Amino acid sequence: MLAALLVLAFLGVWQAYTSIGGPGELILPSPLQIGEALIDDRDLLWDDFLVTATEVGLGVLCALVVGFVAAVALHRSPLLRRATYPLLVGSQAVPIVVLAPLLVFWLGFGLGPKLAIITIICFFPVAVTTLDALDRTDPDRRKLLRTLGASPRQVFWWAEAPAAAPAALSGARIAVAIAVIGAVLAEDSGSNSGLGHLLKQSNGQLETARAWAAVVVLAAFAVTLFYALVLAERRLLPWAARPGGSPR
Amino acid sequence: MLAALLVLAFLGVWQAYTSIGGPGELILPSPLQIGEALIDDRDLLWDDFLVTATEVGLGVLCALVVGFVAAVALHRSPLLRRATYPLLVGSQAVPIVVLAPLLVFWLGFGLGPKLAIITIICFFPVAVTTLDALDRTDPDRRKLLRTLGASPRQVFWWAEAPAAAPAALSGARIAVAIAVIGAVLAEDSGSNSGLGHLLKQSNGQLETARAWAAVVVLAAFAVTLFYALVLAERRLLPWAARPGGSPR
Amino acid sequence: GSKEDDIAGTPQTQKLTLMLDYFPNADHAGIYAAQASGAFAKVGLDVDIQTPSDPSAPLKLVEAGRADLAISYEPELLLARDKGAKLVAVGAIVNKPLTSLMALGKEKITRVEDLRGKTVGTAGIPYQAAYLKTILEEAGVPPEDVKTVDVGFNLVPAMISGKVDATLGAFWNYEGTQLQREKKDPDIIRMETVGVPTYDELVVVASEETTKDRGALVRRFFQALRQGTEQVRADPAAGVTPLLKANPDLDRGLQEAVVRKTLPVFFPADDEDPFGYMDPSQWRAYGRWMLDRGLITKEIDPTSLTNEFLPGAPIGNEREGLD
Amino acid sequence: MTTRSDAGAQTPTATGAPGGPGAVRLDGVAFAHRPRRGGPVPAVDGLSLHAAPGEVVALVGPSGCGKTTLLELVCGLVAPDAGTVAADPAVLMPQRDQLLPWLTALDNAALGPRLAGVGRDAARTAARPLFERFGLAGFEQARPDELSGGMRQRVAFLRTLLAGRPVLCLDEPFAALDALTREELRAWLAGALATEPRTVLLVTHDVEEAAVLADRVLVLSPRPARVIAEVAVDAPRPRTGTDPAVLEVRSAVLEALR
Amino acid sequence: MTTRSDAGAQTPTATGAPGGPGAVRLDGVAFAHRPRRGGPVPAVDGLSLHAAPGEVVALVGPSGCGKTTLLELVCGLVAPDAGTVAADPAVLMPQRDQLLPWLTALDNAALGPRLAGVGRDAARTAARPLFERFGLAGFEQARPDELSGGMRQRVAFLRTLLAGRPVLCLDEPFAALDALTREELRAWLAGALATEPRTVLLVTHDVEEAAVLADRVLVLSPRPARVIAEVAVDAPRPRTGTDPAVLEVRSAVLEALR
Ligand SMILES: Nc1ncnc2c1ncn2[C@@H]1O[C@H](COP(=O)(O)OP(=O)(O)OP(=O)(O)O)[C@@H](O)[C@H]1O
Ligand SMILES: Nc1ncnc2c1ncn2[C@@H]1O[C@H](COP(=O)(O)OP(=O)(O)OP(=O)(O)O)[C@@H](O)[C@H]1O
Ligand SMILES: [Mg+2]
Ligand SMILES: [Mg+2]
Repeated sequence: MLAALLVLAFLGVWQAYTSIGGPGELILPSPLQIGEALIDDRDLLWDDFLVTATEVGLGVLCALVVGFVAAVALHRSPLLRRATYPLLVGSQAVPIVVLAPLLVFWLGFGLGPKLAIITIICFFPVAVTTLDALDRTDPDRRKLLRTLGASPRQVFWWAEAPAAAPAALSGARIAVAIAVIGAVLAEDSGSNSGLGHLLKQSNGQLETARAWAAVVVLAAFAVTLFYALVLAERRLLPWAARPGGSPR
Repeated sequence: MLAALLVLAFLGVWQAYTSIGGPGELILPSPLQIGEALIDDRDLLWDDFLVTATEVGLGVLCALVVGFVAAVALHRSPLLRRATYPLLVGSQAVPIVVLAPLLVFWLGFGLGPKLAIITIICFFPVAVTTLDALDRTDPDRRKLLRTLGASPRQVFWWAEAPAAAPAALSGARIAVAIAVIGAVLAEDSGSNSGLGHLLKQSNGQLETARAWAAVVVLAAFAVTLFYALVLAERRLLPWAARPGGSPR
Repeated sequence: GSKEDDIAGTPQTQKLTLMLDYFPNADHAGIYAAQASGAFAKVGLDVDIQTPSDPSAPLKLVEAGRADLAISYEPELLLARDKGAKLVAVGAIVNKPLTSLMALGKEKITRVEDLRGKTVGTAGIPYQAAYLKTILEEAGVPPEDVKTVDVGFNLVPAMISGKVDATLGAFWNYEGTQLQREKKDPDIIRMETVGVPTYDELVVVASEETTKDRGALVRRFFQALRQGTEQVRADPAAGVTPLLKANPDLDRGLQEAVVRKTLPVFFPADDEDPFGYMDPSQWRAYGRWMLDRGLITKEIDPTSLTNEFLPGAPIGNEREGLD
Repeated sequence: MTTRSDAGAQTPTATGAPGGPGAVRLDGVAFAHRPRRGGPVPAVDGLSLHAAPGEVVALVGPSGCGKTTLLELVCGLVAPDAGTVAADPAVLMPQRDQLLPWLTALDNAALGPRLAGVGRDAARTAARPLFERFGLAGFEQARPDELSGGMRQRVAFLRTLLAGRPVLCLDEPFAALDALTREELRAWLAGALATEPRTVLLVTHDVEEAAVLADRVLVLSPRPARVIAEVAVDAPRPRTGTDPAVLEVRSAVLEALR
Repeated sequence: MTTRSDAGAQTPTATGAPGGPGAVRLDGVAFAHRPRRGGPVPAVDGLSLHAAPGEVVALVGPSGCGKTTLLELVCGLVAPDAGTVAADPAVLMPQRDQLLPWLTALDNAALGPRLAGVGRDAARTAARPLFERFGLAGFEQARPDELSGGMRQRVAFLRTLLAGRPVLCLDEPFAALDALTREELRAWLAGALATEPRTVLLVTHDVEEAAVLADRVLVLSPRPARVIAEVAVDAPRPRTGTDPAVLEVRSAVLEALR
């Protein structure tokens, strides 16, 4: 309740700021103008949302798989870690502008390069948090499982993976939140639809209210994905849930 | 040693790929061409690097502070969490294109908007990992400290903060790795120097090898920052270091 | 170029990937009109229109063979050729510079001289920085009297927020129309009027290989594109409809206004010239300017452009070569 | 003395008890754990316990009967579902030592003074002699995971003593120690309490230990815990396990437990 | 039987001992911990220990002398710096229970069979009767942090028994249990070993417990651990704490410890 009031207050201040000066609606529309755009352009937003949602959904899946697999591989093999971890870190410094033509060359103009871009952007938080958590596994726990007859694979599944799961899910939540912006960047090239495309077109046409409406949809989508993972965590890792049960 | 060989093999494959076909040097130069550009343009790269390094350094500092403070605040106040956490998540979905004009309006063309962009991009992993780790503090530890007479603030500094520190540093390492690309995005507007600016210019002039040389410098910088934090963690949190001591 | 094929005996449909220079907009109205009216299909082309990640990507992807044709800019093409790219301009779709110096009415910048002591926003493109220098020199304004700042693609917002007094890089047909519609009363100075040699802002680019082996493809493309562009000229309102249909996020009012304004430069100034005609002597002059400014390293090559695939153009380049 | 009744907030305890610092008073207290699945688990029910300042009360009872829960109630870490809890500031020595992994053994022991505002060096100086007294010399700089089980327990014991609170809640303080070390620590504790009395609630499975150290031994029922017998130990101190009075108390308690 | 000598890899143990499954043989073993700061801490030095299959050997010694380290050597979790360790597959019951927080109490107990490839339901079915036998009925679905200290220890004990390995290394298995429960479990263990013999290395601080359960009691020196006395227990089973032979062993061991 109080939380809703705080959010309303935030919107109120914004509205007031735009009406008494502010940078003008071409740069920052008021919440009411954005709301209007949301309603007027709902068909357009919905169609583009479906496109972007598909990209994000598939991209996040790829990113999670790549992130987890990378973390496990680097955790298992110190050699691999020394050789490839710096490259993975470095991959985060490669801007889309130099990457995009290469991806188009390799993967064509379809969904391929978009998924690749989302994956490159999103796998990293998952890989880092998961790897760190795997490294932090209590060595005594590993020892215990070995005396109980566990193979290295079993040690992983019974002790290391569950212990690393909460941190991995922190990484996954970061990933889903930034996947949306990843899709926007990915739609820079080779797309004729999607919220990112809409956003840039609207921005280019000074339809700023519509651009912000697209931002609102994107943000709502990111928040939804984020909290969906919070809920999933409660179900998947009941033992890790805080007794207080306060939402993350 | 073996790791160095693996990296060399990677470069070798790349070199071979570019010489027997590949997408052409306008899209993907060979390692040798990039190396040449690194040497030929070293003065240019160095000057621009200094600019970008300043932005990244200050931006990362801001991001770390904002991320930690946000995590602590949301951890302390469930009300604040309900009201603002979704907004923080949503902030990750706001693309630079709509943000940049606003930041320029507020902060002009100087360092201000660049720090703001880097902060917005980088605070998030820090905030999420730190908040999650704070939430996961063992309640028994909290209880113990209270019976020892600790105030809530002392419980935080003596029990919660150290317990959350390793996860927070995971987040910080993600943050420094992506700060570099944040600077590149930030230099898209309102800058006349910096590696991002150089990269954009070189790319626009089809000086692809120089653009990739800038990418190499950026990546090396990201990797350096990342491993600097790994070393810092060993010093700051000796109790959290793995006995094996394998590099993270 | 190969001359064996002609359009009359239309063979089976061929796929053609066309990369735009930027997001779809009014400059591309003729392309979408050709697409929608079936002009491309009639010449046996199945055109796949793609947008690039940044304006340099189309040339790279044509060079790499991932796109058959790309829309680019004359200066960009000359830069690419200077870098050794085997690319050729095969026709213009806008025959004049669009890049302009622009300022909001309230800034009272109507002449280049008015820039003295002002801040100019640029898109961070080196040859446009050279434009600014050229026009300032031409007007006798010392370049150090003008502050420049690279605002990326935020030219219009930078003006609106009052952080720059003028910009160099916005298109008179697009941003100019936009600002007029927003009642910002822009003052626009076109480059070719203040000392920059004229050039073809938007050109269609193909690889040398394509011009050698698949000239018919290009020829058919231009034939259809002329039909599409003529439909737009005949009825601009109806002409932009296909563009809007394909890109529902575009605003009809704005795009139609832009198209009306751009119509004159969609066609060569001289009616004698075929659609898409590029004037080699103008190219030569512009190339020399680029060389003088240190933007390129050598005189441009006559094979940088060819008009041989244009509708109504004689086969071959003999009409008026560069030399 | 702070009073907490049902539905009271889980505030830390405060000082200032009538009748001297160290009084503990539980009246008709009930508490049930609420596990994540399944119904509530009543751990304490209708339990009353009064300890005068300076008194040593031993609590014995079957495993899982609610002893740890009882100490948490006394320390104000959980609020009772019914009844009232009034206790002076109490420090808990938990069953699992709960040493902080980021502090050295010495700093763990000196935690109480540090939290009370004593400077780092002063706190360490205060802890060091006891460290040696307890056979931990040479391990001041060791991290908790570099200590043996019994060493950890001794550090935790030290931390509890140094916290300087009027009430000590000791949850099996000597369970991980060998017979000799245990006896030594017991003797030390008895001596320390003689010179500087504190109220002690001692949970132990070692009935002999209870008889040697306590003024009174309370026998608790199986879950939920209630006091089912109270045995006073009327023997002069220092006592040993072979004193007749101690043996007598021992058999009385064992009898009550059965 | 797997042999590990100095600098040997820390491989898990393997089966196939000459002389029946369950033999343990340590000869002149030395091991020093290497803490993060400071020099090495010798925990075991020149220690030899032979246990025949089916034998129950109790280990007593002062806190911190190296008992836990010794069990880790036997289980192959650390490699000796010198000497040889040869032991059949041994399962460890650690001093701190190490229950897995993501498994229920029942699943923790049934972990050994699960790891050996037994299906979930079959493993649970195998564990359930013992669960009840050990007074844990009703807590099958509880998570470890919802159990009392003694309940956790019982679950860990159960997990160790169910692992089905020829050698059991028990590190203070009953330290957190009250006298009655402890006696019950002891009796149960003695009975179980009688019907199905296993080699047991029992670390305990309770000398009586050592005397009641073991065939032999080894007394270890203070750190670094060496065997300083060996007391054989020649009394028929079942024994109780008041058997004269047990009392005799008890005082002999206490004497050796002093
Ligand atoms: N956090 C919890 N959630 C749910 N149930 C709990 C929790 N803590 C304890 N219990 C239950 O409460 C009962 C009493 O636990 P408590 O720890 O007080 O026992 P105890 O007397 O200390 O036992 P022990 O001697 O074995 O340590 C037990 O049945 C236990 O399962
Ligand atoms: N991981 C470690 N790093 C460094 N030193 C250690 C480590 N583990 C144990 N030690 C040291 O080795 C010695 C023996 O430890 P160990 O745990 O084997 O003793 P213990 O006989 O089991 O004692 P207790 O009865 O108190 O459990 C101790 O002095 C301890 O400080
Ligand atoms: Mg307890
Ligand atoms: Mg031990």
